[in-house]
Amino acid sequence: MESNQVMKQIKEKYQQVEILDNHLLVPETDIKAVMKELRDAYGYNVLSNETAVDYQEYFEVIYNICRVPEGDMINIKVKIDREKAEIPSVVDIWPSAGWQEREIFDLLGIRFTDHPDMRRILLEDDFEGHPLRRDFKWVGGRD
Amino acid sequence: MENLFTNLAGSLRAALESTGLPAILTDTSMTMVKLTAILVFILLNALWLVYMERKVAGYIQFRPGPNRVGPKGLLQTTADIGKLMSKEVVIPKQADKVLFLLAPALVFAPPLMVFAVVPFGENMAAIDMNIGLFYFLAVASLSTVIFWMAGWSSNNKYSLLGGMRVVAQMVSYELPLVLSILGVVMITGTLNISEIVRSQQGIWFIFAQPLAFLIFFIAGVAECNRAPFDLAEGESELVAGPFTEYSGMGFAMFFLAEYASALVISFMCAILFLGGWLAPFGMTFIPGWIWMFLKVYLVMFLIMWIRWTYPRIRVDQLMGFGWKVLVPLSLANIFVTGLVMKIFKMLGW
Amino acid sequence: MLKTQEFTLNMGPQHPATHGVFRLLLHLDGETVVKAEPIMGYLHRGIEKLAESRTYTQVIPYTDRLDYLAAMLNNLGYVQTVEKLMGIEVPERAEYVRVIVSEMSRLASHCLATGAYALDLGAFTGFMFPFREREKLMDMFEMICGSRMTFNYMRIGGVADDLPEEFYPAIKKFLKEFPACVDEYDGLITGNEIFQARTKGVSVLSSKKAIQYGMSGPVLRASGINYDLRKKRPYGVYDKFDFEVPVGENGDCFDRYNCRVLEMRQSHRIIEQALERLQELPEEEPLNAKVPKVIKPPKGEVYHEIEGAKGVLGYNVISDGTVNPYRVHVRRPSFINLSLIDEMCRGWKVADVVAIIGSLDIVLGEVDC
Amino acid sequence: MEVNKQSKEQHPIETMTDDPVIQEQVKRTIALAPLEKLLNQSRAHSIWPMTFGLACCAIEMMAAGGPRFDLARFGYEVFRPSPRQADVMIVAGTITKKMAPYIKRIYDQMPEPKWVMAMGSCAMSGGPFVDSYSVVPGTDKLVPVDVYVPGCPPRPDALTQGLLLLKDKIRDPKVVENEPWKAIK
Repeated sequence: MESNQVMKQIKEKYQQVEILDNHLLVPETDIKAVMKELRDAYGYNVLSNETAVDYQEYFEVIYNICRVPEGDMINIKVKIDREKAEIPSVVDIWPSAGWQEREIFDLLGIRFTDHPDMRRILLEDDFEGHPLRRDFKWVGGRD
Repeated sequence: MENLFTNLAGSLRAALESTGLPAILTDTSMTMVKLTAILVFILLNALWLVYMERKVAGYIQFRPGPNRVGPKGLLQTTADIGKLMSKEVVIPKQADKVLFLLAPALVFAPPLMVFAVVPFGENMAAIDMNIGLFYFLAVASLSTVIFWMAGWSSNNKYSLLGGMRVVAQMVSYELPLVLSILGVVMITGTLNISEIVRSQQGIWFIFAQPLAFLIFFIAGVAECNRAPFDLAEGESELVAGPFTEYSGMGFAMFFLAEYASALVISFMCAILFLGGWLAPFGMTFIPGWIWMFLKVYLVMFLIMWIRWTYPRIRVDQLMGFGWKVLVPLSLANIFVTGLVMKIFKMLGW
Repeated sequence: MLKTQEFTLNMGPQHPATHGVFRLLLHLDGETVVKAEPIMGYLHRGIEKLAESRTYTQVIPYTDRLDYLAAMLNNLGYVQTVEKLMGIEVPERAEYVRVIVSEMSRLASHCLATGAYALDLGAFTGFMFPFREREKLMDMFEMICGSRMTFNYMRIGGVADDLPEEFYPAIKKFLKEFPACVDEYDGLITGNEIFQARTKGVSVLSSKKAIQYGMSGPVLRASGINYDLRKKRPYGVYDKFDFEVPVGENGDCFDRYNCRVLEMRQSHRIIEQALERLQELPEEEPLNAKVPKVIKPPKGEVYHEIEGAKGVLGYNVISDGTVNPYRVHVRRPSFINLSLIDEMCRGWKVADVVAIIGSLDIVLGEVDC
Repeated sequence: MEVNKQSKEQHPIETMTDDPVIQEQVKRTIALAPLEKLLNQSRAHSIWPMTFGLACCAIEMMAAGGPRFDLARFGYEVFRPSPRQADVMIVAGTITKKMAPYIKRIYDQMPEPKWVMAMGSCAMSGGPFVDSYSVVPGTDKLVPVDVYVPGCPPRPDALTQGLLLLKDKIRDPKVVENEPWKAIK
């Protein structure tokens, strides 16, 4: 099934989902249900990429999931509140999210609830701040 | 030429006796001279072998190897040893200091002791012992303890793992080593090393006992911790095994001892299976001790060749190979040897 | 009473076999691994943050330094993403040049992976043989762009420069010699009894697990899944080439290694074909699309994946309409392939840990970003 | 208590430091000066680097040991994985803040005499990552550096050149004053 049709079907089932030009915008509350649906009913079996962006007013978590070995891909986005940066983890659906969510937490400070091991992954444990946030201030090494 | 060294020793003894020293003193000083000669011989050989190894490795890998220090890079290892001698000796705070320092001091002892009974040519053994072979086996296995001392006293986990591997490996490979020699001993009926060489006049034992040679060679390579059995040092997994914490001269001793023990194994291979100083094809115009060296270096080259070709075996595979393949094979070899000997006797050959 | 005690062994960050500054905290029972705790980030250089303050073209050199073993592929992934964002058509000639250099990069990366794997298992000579061929590749890269490893050759809309005259005889000579060299690796490394004993059946990764954990590249294909983006979602001109995707059967260390060796032969085929087509094209054809001097992609966002040397390499570029990218995220295959390391190591010996890390072929520049 | 220590026979080192260990070491070094010359010759010809790669430059370091550039010619191919047996630490790659303490520690673990080489622009000054929040801009912020090899990454020949410069430096510390790099064209 083409990814466009999948997006339409998901839209029919979950009213709050919006279809933007090439991705689905899913509300935070529905994300796990949509993900499960995509995996179990449509065979999207790999979470290829997960990342997040800081849009200053809000965060956006991006999921790129695809079907292996067919290879078609669907992009999903979730907007979350910047003050209360929390979103349910999808580790139980796609184990590959484990490290990627840790990385997002490390660099952007988005906390994934129900993640089994929510620690920093790249930076030291005592690093202050989250560097990929737009308001992160640091001193470079230029003399 | 053939008796160059024996003549030298003879004239030295004559000179000593002419000074009117008591016989006991003459004997003692002669033994001392011989042992010193052996020590110098081993050290020079170890130095040369390190250089040779690097050259051999180089040519196997399309590169020239050391060629800048001295003519053709011959002084490379000398420079290395000079540097290592002057390097700071670090003793880790948590180490067992006595054992830590004792291990590198002792590591040269077993190969040195073995060489006391090794004949370098006809009548060229420092001590021609009746039970020379037995002595070799007894002394050679001592090095296990020294490696374990080094591994344990460093108080480093890599060293400990390396030390444990050494013990397991050496103890398991001791057995096939001994059993493979038994075939030779059965044929010759002696434990005297020189006698064993002499009894190879008719046929070298590599042809009479090919399986025993193979087992002896493999177990020997494993005994001196050379690749593919260099698990103890295992650079890519255990950093440097028991030597991880050793710096300077301590490390140099282990470094050279590896070659000394490889030399021991090559000598034993040449003596037990390749006819020692006996000349092949009746080419007796070349002195026996040169033949001996040629054979030893042939085996040495073989060991190096293997090292630079094979990957490292895993510890459980190593043990399995030792106990499940080599030991039964060497037992079978003894059985077959005995059977054939019996048949030959019955046929009256 | 006798009892055993677990102890921890710290492997890395300075360890000869962790391929860089990766650290593995091993919990051992004797020599058997009970648990392996990966700790990384020792090479975290903040490339994603730096990209935010660079222009689109300035980001290209940073991508070189992600997976520095196959830098051309990283270039390719990034420029294609930006091209997608801006809707640029790349001239055909440039596409073929891109294919040639990126497959060469794949060869260089696999050569190193093969050699380093042999070194991990203790075969020093096995390390030297592929390095010899890698040097020839490096020479050709030097002809093309003046650098041996960090190329910065691709540009948004094409490539920096034409292939030089002396490149053609060099690559032809290389292509002629290379199959024999791979045969040599097969003889020295692949066919070696001890090598096979060390790798066959070690740390089997089932296809189900591999998919669950999002593995890609040779690691996934070794588990028996035919997933190569060059075939499944062709980008550039990859749909015009005739090549096969080597697939493993057992998903053990040997298959992961062997997939790379087989892939080298396929890359060789692709280069041959691309070179042929490139020489058929008229020389006057441009190497760059018409791209404005100041690159300002329209507001928007693109996620694009290519088949890198280590696996699926994805770039997520978000533009806010200015000269600097708003956000660049890289989906690094090594990072995701590594995430199963704990489970893969459990129950194996210390020596196998080295073999397992080597078979995953990680590059720390990419893992830590 | 011992006021007399400030006497005429005071060794210059005693004005610099009160540490008896350092004082003794320096005095011993001076007593060994003639031998030291000979030893320096051997040190200069047997610089064993440590297997310690940080990033891209490490690959060029491997290539330098490879068949084409072959550091073995000079006897420098013995890459020791354990810092205890190494003479020179080639810092090959970007130093991050997370890695910095380990570099310091590994340097401390090496036995004297030891040298440090900063390979590549990252190790020299932070290179292209100088602006980053997690990068230490230069090895000299952590440990003293003897030779800098520029490049990103430096070619293996450049690394060889760096090691040869280090050789000259070991043989004759004065060589630094003569600025040999100016002679290299």
